[in-house]
Amino acid sequence: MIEFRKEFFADERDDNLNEIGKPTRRQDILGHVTGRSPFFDDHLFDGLLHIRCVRSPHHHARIRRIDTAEAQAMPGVVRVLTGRDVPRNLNTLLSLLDFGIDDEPLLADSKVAYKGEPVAAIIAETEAQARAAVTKVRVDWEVRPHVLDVEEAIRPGAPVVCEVYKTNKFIYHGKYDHQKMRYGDVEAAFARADHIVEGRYQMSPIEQAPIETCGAIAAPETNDRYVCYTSTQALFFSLGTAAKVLTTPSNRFHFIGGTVGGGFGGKVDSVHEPIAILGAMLTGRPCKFAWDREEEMQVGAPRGAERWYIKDGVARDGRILARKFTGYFDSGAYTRLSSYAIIKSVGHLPGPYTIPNVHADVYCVYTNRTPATAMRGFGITGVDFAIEAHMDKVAEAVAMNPIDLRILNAYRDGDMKAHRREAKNCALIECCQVVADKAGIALQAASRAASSLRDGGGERGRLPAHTALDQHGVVTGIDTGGYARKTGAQGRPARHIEMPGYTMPTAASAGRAPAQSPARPGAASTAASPSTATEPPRPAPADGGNRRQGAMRFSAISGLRRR
Amino acid sequence: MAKTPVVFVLNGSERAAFAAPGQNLLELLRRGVGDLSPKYGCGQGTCGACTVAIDGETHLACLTLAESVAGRRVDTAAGLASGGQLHPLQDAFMQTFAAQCGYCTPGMLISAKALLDRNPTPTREDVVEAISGNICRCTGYEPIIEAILVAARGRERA
Amino acid sequence: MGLHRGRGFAAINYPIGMNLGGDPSQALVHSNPDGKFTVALSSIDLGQGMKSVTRQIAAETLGVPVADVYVDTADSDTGPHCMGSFASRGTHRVGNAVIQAAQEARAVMLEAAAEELEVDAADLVTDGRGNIHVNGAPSRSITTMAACQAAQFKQGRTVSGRGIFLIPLSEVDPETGEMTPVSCFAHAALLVEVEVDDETGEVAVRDMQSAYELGRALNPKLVEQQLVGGAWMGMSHALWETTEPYYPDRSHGPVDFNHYLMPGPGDVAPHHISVLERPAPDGPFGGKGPGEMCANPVLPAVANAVYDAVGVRIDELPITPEKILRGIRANGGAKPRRRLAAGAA
Amino acid sequence: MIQSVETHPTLAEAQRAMGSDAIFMAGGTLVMRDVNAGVPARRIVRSTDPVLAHIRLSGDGVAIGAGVTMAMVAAHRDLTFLAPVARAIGGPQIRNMATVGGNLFAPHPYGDLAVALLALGARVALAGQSGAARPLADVVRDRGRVGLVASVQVPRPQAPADFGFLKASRIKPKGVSVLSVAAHLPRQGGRIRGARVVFGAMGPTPLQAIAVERVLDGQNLDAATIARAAQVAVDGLDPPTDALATAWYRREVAGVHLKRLLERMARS
Repeated sequence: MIEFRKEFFADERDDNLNEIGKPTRRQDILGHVTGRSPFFDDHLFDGLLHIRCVRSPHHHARIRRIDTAEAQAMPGVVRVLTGRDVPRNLNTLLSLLDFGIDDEPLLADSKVAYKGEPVAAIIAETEAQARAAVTKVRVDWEVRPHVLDVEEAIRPGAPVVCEVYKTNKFIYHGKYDHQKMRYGDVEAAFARADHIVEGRYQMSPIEQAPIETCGAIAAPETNDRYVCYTSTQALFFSLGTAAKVLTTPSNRFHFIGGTVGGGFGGKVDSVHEPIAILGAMLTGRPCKFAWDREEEMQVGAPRGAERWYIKDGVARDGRILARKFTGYFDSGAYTRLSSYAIIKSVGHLPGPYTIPNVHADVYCVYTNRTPATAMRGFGITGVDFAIEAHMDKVAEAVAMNPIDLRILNAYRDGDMKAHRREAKNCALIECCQVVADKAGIALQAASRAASSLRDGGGERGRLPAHTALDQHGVVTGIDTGGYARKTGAQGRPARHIEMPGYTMPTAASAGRAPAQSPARPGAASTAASPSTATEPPRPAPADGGNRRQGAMRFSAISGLRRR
Repeated sequence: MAKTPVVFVLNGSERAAFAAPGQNLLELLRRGVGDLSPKYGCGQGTCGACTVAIDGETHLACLTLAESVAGRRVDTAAGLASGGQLHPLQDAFMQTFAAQCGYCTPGMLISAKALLDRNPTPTREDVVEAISGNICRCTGYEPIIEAILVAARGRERA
Repeated sequence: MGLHRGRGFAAINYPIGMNLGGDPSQALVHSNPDGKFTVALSSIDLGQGMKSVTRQIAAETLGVPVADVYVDTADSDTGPHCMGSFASRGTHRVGNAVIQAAQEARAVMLEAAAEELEVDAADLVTDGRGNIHVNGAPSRSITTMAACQAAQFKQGRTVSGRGIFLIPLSEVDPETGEMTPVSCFAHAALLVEVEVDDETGEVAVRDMQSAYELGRALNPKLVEQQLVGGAWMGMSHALWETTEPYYPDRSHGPVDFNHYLMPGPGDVAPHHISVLERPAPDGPFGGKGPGEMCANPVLPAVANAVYDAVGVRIDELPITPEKILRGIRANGGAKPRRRLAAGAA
Repeated sequence: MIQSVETHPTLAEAQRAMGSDAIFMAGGTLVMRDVNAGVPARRIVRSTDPVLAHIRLSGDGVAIGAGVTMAMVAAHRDLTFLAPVARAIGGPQIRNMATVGGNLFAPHPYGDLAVALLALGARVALAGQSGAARPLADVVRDRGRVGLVASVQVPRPQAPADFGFLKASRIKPKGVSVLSVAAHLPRQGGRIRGARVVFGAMGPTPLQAIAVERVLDGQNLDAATIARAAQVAVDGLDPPTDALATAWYRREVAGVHLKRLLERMARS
């Protein structure tokens, strides 16, 4: 049962449109109901080979030796891949954004840091033969101590999970072992609060569990290119990753996808394309590499667990004066996308509420479990669970109806948010009012009268007079790239990059010149339609750095087309 | 390894393919005869994406030995439409937006068809039971249940 | 001993698009000589309706019926770059790129029509049904087909366009966390009613009342698909699923859908949805993106509803029957709160 | 890895063909899953013996062929007392495939039909043995060495109300067992004579709740008796911890579910 409440914000909309707003039938629905929608595995190749991985039974172990001789001799086995076969066997996904240090092998060769980590890949005529050969690979393990709890992992003396980050914490901005938020002075506000409400919230990992498991099929294509049918959620991101790991110019890859059996965030990690293409390169035959359901559940990267501590200082009338967060993201054995998720979650704090004092330390922590990745609501779902459960406790502490408490503290147009940007286009109050009305819950008069368009700004729109800063968590001697690095290049207006065929220049390895000019706070960053003309971007310095060879950054080059 | 020829009727027409020992029906249908409508979701009999009908009864193709369908009738989603006309269930799924990614849809349609063939006027509870062997991760089931009820009502009038 | 009802509330907002921006998407639009358009993208449709929503956006911008437009995506040889389908960025980023490409193609089509009608292109409008006519003089018109044929075979004009939408990458202040996360936010409030069995700790979701603000609903049925499917995933996340039932211990991890618990078709509850539309200033026709945020409010609302029903506060997901039963035992029995009952002030 | 599939017209021949390198496949819902995942076995042995699919009245019970599926049990007019059990197993597709014989060997948490058959005192006729059928309890105990099952002989409850089955699961309408419990409580003059109560998913195999049976025997099925039975529900059981629930939780709720089953049987 759904209703569209057109009366809300009607003056901000011109509803007289031609095709927008219509319940037009999905373009892909006929394919879905006839079973003809072309998912990655719905392509037939003569002589298709099948790939299965040999996986670590240990949480943490050094690899002394991998003996593949017996497996090599098994019936139907065409080739056995190990780390040695991977041209560049070290990568981190966000290196394409120049963020983070390459920390994860495609096929582990020196050590394994989570149960299920792949150390070899069998390529055979049938999947059954590949599975049989996997059991014949002998690995000489040296089991190491492991750590699975985020707070234990960052205590001195804990086992080092990821060799790149010795303290089991990702390093932000080449300076801190966590991402900070400092806004106002929470300790001063706690001192004058009538109530202090504290809570600890814990998420466990969950699986994206798309009904179609992750996979790719790669095959040689004419003029020494490779076609790759893939279940990826990010075609060029996967293509760029494969180009880097296989040190191959990106235009020799022809990726085809676009029809995916559910992604939910679990199909960005680009593990399958490089292995499938490597198989096609080394055997000259089409190769399929896909997870079975058990692998999707226990080896496929889940939504990572998060642990949040929240402390609120609340006035007697329910106004929240201060909110302090400590967050631990369980990134698992490698970084993948978790470093980005933490910045996104910090930008989300303290939730859709105007709170004058906010303090946060959020850590990206490494533990000996399957590395985490994105999932629906990446970086936000976990902290929203914590915030809204906490708000319920605050409501009880001040004996207030939970919905009244939300409306009282809700952000309004013109308010200053903790990431120091003005709140615009708000609608939290109206949503609360509609639900209260439908559920028959009587609100206070002030709540019923409230609006996102009124009573915002003014005093609530100003930056805090004083913000308590600190150097807690400083780290030296490690540089994790220039992504979103503050360079102090103030003064240039925020603008769009307009020129068609724009190729994002590869960031120079030294000097960290930003690929983009940063948006100045408060500038009207975008007009109603995006077509404001701007001057072309500076040509990027040649990529002399050794960080990446052959990998493409964001360009499309035409080639042989195959449907 | 000695392969076994398997001759069976697929969506009304006789087909043949060679089955490797221990190969399941899902692989035979997809790689053997090229019917790509049943999908792999788990290979464990728990998701229903590979649901097909064998002699009119729903089965999980991934848990069915390929050789066991020799001489039997296998029906898949690819065979639902006939003479260019979509099956009422296919129409209903389209009208009620009962698919998002579409990966579970072929299996859902076969389970729904088996229900309507047996019980043309199902209650909501009958529909819920009929699709209880088919997992959908996108829709939250409500539109699928509604589509099957819409198709049942449609058949009543037709 | 018995069944206890409880209600829980949550309100959230959600950032639209990749945090900090820096996530460009491109679109190419071109027409065949008959004025039938193709939108070439690289964006992925994983069920959220990417192909369908960009098709409507292109048709609206071009001023032609949606039947005259098809989207072809995710072939790296023919589609321009796109960052990818995640972070609720599809509608917002790709939609804007499609608008820009379609505007350029429309401009060329109108120039071709103007030349045929011997009028100024600025005086021309489209009726959305395949005709171009002089504003205020519907009789002086030409079909989009004829305009495109003239462009192709007489005038030598290519009725096509390119578009890219990039919000420049925002920097992050290491000391204060100052940043520009995104340019617009969606909003939601949700109240869930649960029933808790105080002898077994089992929870059933009985009803959901929600209000979602998502900018303009570009296609109301695609929006409904996300909100219904998202609420189900939210229920599942709150009460059922985990890859590590005894986190941070890794034992007993499920390896199949019999042990990876998700609500079945018999667990779904009536969900009364209200959609509010406050257009995003920089969104395509004001559209934001409902894809991710729709599951988020359900998790805390369910936790708050369990507390309301039996007085057990569980701050660890999933909220299993065991955790509820241990809480009830520790409290010496169920202690309903009933703070959100209808009429409760 | 499977190298060959042998299909035998009779069960006896199939039994003779078995060996340490062979696995027997009936419905496939358990065995085919293992084959898909990769098994050391080299041979699949099958039988198309039509006798396996027979359901015949015999004496005070019913002889159910080992190849009879859950769907056939749920639909058969002489097996109405077992229909609720068969309908609680798997989804429709699984019920069209899973066999009675296979269910006797199902690992935790599967095997709910075996729980019911054990409560009903069923006996098992093995392939190639013309001698008397053996108690199901023996077959369940030493599953590895039993060989192929030909049929199961199930005594029919005298009155429908004498037999009850409950399955606690986390997903509706179809989910695997957190636990299941079957009770066969024949009544004479209101008093229970020969109670048999069996729990599923509360041990490595279906387990008889001897302590519960002793409390129930000779009593009326009244509130006091039911309460006493619930208190000893877990005596002698050994519930596992798995992804669905812990041993603690299964112990805590076993008595609750037993009480609810017995109350329902008392009412009907």
